[in-house]
Amino acid sequence: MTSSQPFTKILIANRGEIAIRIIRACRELGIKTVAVYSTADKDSLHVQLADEAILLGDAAPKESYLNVDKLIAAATQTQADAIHPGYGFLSENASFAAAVESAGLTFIGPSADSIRAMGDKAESKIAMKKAGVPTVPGFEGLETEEEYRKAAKKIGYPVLIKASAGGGGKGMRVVNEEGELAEAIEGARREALNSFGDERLLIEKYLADAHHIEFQIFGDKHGNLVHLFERECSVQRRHQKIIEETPSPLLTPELREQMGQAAVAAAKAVNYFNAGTIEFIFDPVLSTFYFLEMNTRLQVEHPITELVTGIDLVQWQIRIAAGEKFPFTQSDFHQRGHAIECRVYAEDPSNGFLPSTGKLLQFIEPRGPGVRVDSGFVTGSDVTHFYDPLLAKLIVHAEDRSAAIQRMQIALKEFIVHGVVTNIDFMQAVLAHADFAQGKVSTRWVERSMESGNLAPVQQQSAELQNLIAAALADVVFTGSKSQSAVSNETDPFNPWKQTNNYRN
Amino acid sequence: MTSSQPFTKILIANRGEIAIRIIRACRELGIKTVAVYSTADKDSLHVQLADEAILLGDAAPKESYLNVDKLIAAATQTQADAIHPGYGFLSENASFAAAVESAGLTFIGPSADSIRAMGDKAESKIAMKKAGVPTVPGFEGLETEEEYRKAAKKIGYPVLIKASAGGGGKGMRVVNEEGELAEAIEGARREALNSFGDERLLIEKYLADAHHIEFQIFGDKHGNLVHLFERECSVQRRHQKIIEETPSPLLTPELREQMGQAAVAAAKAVNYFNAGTIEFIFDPVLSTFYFLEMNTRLQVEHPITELVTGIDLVQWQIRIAAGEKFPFTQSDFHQRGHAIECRVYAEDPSNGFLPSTGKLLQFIEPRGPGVRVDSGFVTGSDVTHFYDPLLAKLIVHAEDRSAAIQRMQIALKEFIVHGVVTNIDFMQAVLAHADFAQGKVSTRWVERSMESGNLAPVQQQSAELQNLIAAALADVVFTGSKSQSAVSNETDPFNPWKQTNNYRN
Amino acid sequence: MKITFDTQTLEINPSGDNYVASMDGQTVSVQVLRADATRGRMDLLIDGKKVTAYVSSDMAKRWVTIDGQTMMLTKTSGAKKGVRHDHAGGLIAPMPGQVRSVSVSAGDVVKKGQTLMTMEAMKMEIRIQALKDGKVKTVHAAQGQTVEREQILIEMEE
Amino acid sequence: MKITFDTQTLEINPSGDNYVASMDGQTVSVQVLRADATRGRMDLLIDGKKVTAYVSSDMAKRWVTIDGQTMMLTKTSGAKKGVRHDHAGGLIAPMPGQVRSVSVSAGDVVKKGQTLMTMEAMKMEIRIQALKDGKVKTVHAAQGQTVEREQILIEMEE
Repeated sequence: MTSSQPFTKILIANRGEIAIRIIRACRELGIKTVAVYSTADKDSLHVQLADEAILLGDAAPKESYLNVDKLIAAATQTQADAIHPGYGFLSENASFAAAVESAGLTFIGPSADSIRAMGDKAESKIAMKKAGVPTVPGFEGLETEEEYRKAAKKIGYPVLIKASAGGGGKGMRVVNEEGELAEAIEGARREALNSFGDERLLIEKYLADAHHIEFQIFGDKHGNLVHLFERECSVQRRHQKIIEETPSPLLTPELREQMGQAAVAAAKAVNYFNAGTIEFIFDPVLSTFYFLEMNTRLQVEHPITELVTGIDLVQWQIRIAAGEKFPFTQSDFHQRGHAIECRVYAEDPSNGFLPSTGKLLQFIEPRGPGVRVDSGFVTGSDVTHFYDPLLAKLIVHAEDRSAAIQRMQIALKEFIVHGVVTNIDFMQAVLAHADFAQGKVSTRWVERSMESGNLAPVQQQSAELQNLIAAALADVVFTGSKSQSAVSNETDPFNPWKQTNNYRN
Repeated sequence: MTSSQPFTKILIANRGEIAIRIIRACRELGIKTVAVYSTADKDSLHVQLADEAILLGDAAPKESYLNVDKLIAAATQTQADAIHPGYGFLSENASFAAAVESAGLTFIGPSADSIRAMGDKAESKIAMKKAGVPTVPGFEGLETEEEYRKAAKKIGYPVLIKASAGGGGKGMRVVNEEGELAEAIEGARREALNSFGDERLLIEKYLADAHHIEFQIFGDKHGNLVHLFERECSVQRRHQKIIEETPSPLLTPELREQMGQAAVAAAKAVNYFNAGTIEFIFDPVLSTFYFLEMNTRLQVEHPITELVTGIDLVQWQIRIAAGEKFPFTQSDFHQRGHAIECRVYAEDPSNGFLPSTGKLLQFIEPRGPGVRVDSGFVTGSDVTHFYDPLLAKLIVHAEDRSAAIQRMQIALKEFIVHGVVTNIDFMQAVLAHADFAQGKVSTRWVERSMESGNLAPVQQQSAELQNLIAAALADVVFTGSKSQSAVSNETDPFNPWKQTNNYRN
Repeated sequence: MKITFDTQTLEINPSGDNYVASMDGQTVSVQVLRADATRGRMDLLIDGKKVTAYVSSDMAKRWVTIDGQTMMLTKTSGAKKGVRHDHAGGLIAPMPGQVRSVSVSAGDVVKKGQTLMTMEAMKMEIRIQALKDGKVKTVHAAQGQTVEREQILIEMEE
Repeated sequence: MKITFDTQTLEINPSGDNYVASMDGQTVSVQVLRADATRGRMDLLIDGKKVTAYVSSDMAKRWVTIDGQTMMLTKTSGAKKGVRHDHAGGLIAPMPGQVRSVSVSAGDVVKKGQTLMTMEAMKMEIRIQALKDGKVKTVHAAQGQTVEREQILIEMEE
């Protein structure tokens, strides 16, 4: 590693754990950091850890983290020479990338052109077909209902109608038979127009029991581009990932090689540089895979790739953005061991995974060999409703898959979060499930398991009495202590209590 | 990895960070743990984390952690089926290993015979010569002064006289010329007799500017034995390691191969199984290496080997002890990246590295990708004078040596220890030194650098005023808060203060 | 001391240095091995078995974690009077968040399934829909307002 | 307020919401950005530059860490009167620990370099040796006794 300093100062246009992750990378590279924040985040951890911090505005994202003008003004004012967008917010916004470069700053990510090329589902699919990357059988650019009807027949039901400009499940309809087609097209068009101002749709084969397998790719500005293997991201709820792992238990070395080559071809087709991810739909029955979309940014789940490949993706993002050459070739990379990430969300599995907010009364992160926690919170932090519910990413690395699962189960047990409801118990249930052990979890598994009651709680019979004893004794034992001071203000601390429904119960 | 459970319950005959490290390994293997403790340790972390805890006796080690009978009684009483000795205490005591096995329990370590064979410096050296392992030129079993004189001449001055039964620098003398020889033999004999009840000595070439490079070896009870590469442990004070790293910046692939083979031969010569370490003296000028001794136990610095090889040594120790076959061969292992360990000691570099004790007012461990902390303390813990001064092992893993050094420097900055004086500042000075960057640190480097004033403090000019402002404002800002409550009891909090000498100043 | 818990009652009494706890005729001995208020952590010996509990509390809730399982106890007497935790008379917020839009006013006649209000929290949008045909009695939350979980948003006429 | 520090004096005065600090004619503005008492952590803006400080204290000492550098301030008025922090009149403990053996009694005549006492701490043994020829006046520590750093162990006659 050269010790020359790629930049003097970087502004981080993000918040929470990813802002902190980037600050750490900068610090190790000897680069100063500028945090930005909204009024809701004025004492949050990323503000504390950065060398400087600039208030952008009100809590609403469009007043702060989504405000291009304010971000660029903050960078100019602090004399930053580059902006790292993190993930989410403006990270996949081609206009932002262009505006950053126009302001004479470096955007730490791909070119605006690459972002744009991959931003449209229909156009990127056409580009991928041209590059020889397998795509889900289907058609783009259709207009009349008759055209759709013919296309669907050719593809075979069920089919999926989705918005060309779409994302996040909006403007998407599954059609099981011809009778549903007309209404689905109508509904998807309306939603697409409302959400994206663009009513174009595409139609493709619907794969019900598919897995989500993505490939990390990484390239420099000199034409070097490699893949860094796969991540299996099939444990999802509401199209949001919960648990990711690598290697995927489904891939053979041959498939991995094929998919890796397809990922590299996909990225090269749009002249990609910096970190990116090619998402594939994988059909475990036929062992076929199709390009789904490309995320033109760092991914939430990048740490599992870092652990099995041994490279620091965020540091390399920064160095590549500064024009450095990526010194590795494909054959330098090997997967070692097995890594899993669990996303600890402030959400209530027993309440439809809806958000939970509040002050963190306790936030004790697990530790130990092979355990990494990327988080943006400490005891006393407020979890507000303004931003996403991710409290922490709990990541483990171990010799093999079963050792990694065991390590994760212990680490989840040691993760203490009081003050908001989390999905920790829920993830324990997933990890303990036979389907997970066998690598059989497809993207709709959580939904179906919740419906069928197939997800058994991981609970001890004696837990209830023990919990009550502990709650009661805490009042006695901790009385007068600071962290429990609220208790002593109560005239009637013991009577009566009700166990609030939780996932377990 | 098989998921069969090697043991049901393990007693850990140790304390501090290593007891906790072993508890974590057991937990992941589904094994219950029994902690043992002395009265001084009744609320320490290893007692809190184990499933059961047995009080052994008073703080003095011979009443507690060194008491074989009490340990075996505790194991029997709790129905443990194995004992892990950790390092230090009874870990290299052949009689203890034998007593454990006699009690029908499994000793998690090598056989008593292997421990015994490697316990005597003269005898093990003879065994090594026989096995074709290079040893420092010298002689064993001499008696008369005349014999020593002839031997010294043959070897060439300076020579080293050391106790055959020795360890820890006791009964050891460097002899620079023939005139000093007689007195050195006399003194070494007396010290050896006093310390070990055994006056036998050996004489060998003294290597002044040598490096300490050791090889991790690991074997099962079925004759499989591999090495897991080297650790460079030359940063020492008073023959105690401070900073270790792997790979060694000095070794070429050829030398690594030769030394690894010698390490395997050395271990095989005593029918070794479980984890062990072959220590070599390495002469960087001639690129020659000599067997120094074998540590027949887990080493303090084992984590750096875990990080570069990707295997969990403690879990394998347990599985091997239960009779499992080690499934890997030499060609399965590769070094990936670079790992460094810094030992955070409660000792004062400005006071001759003498111990410092007290209550930990703050103990904030650093975090982040690639940072691992193995520690046995939390804020509020007492650091007593009874046991060794190791507070924590700070371990980093990064892509290459310079990235690892940078990561360690940042992590040391983030390690906050208040209440006892530590060597953190001192280690910063070592890491920042050009000699360390160039891999030129030999075992006598610290001593010589301290004498010559060559170790420059890593300090900012403005630090003094900033420190004073912070100290003063803390009294105002934190007044009335729990953690600073002592302050408010003082009638005269500000006047006058004296900066206590520290390493920096 | 006694704790009423849903329909059960837990009784804990000192016994020497230790405690005796009983519920549903089951009696166990409890010893506090150590307690660390800063971390809200207690090591207990319950019926001879070591149990580590983390306990936190604010005014109305206790959070207890034992062996990785977290239980939340809500103080029923601490809840506001008159706020019913069901959908009987009106529509409540299913999550904490912010009211994004309000489509109805008092007196409006609405149809089952009609969207009356939208809420947003943590990048998620939720529609508050009429449970049955009826007439809006009162709208309790305005656009931009922050609401708590289970807060009443809209009351319907009976 | 004023803090006397060795020979220098630091003066800190409120100035609006902020503070002004001066020492040796150097004056800087200080703003407290945030303070977390639990972690003993403060973010300060000193002369426009952000400085993070960790501060802890017991009765007699302040520990301050800024940018990885830890400084310990000892309250001189808090130190016991009569305990001189040097070797002038006697022999002091170079480290905290336990007295392992005592080889002399009051009145014994000793030679320079003679071992008078051995101490042990953290597996380390230290010999307390006579600094010059002389006569033992008082022995202040007995075998097995725990001593603090800089505690007087043996006084010699002048």
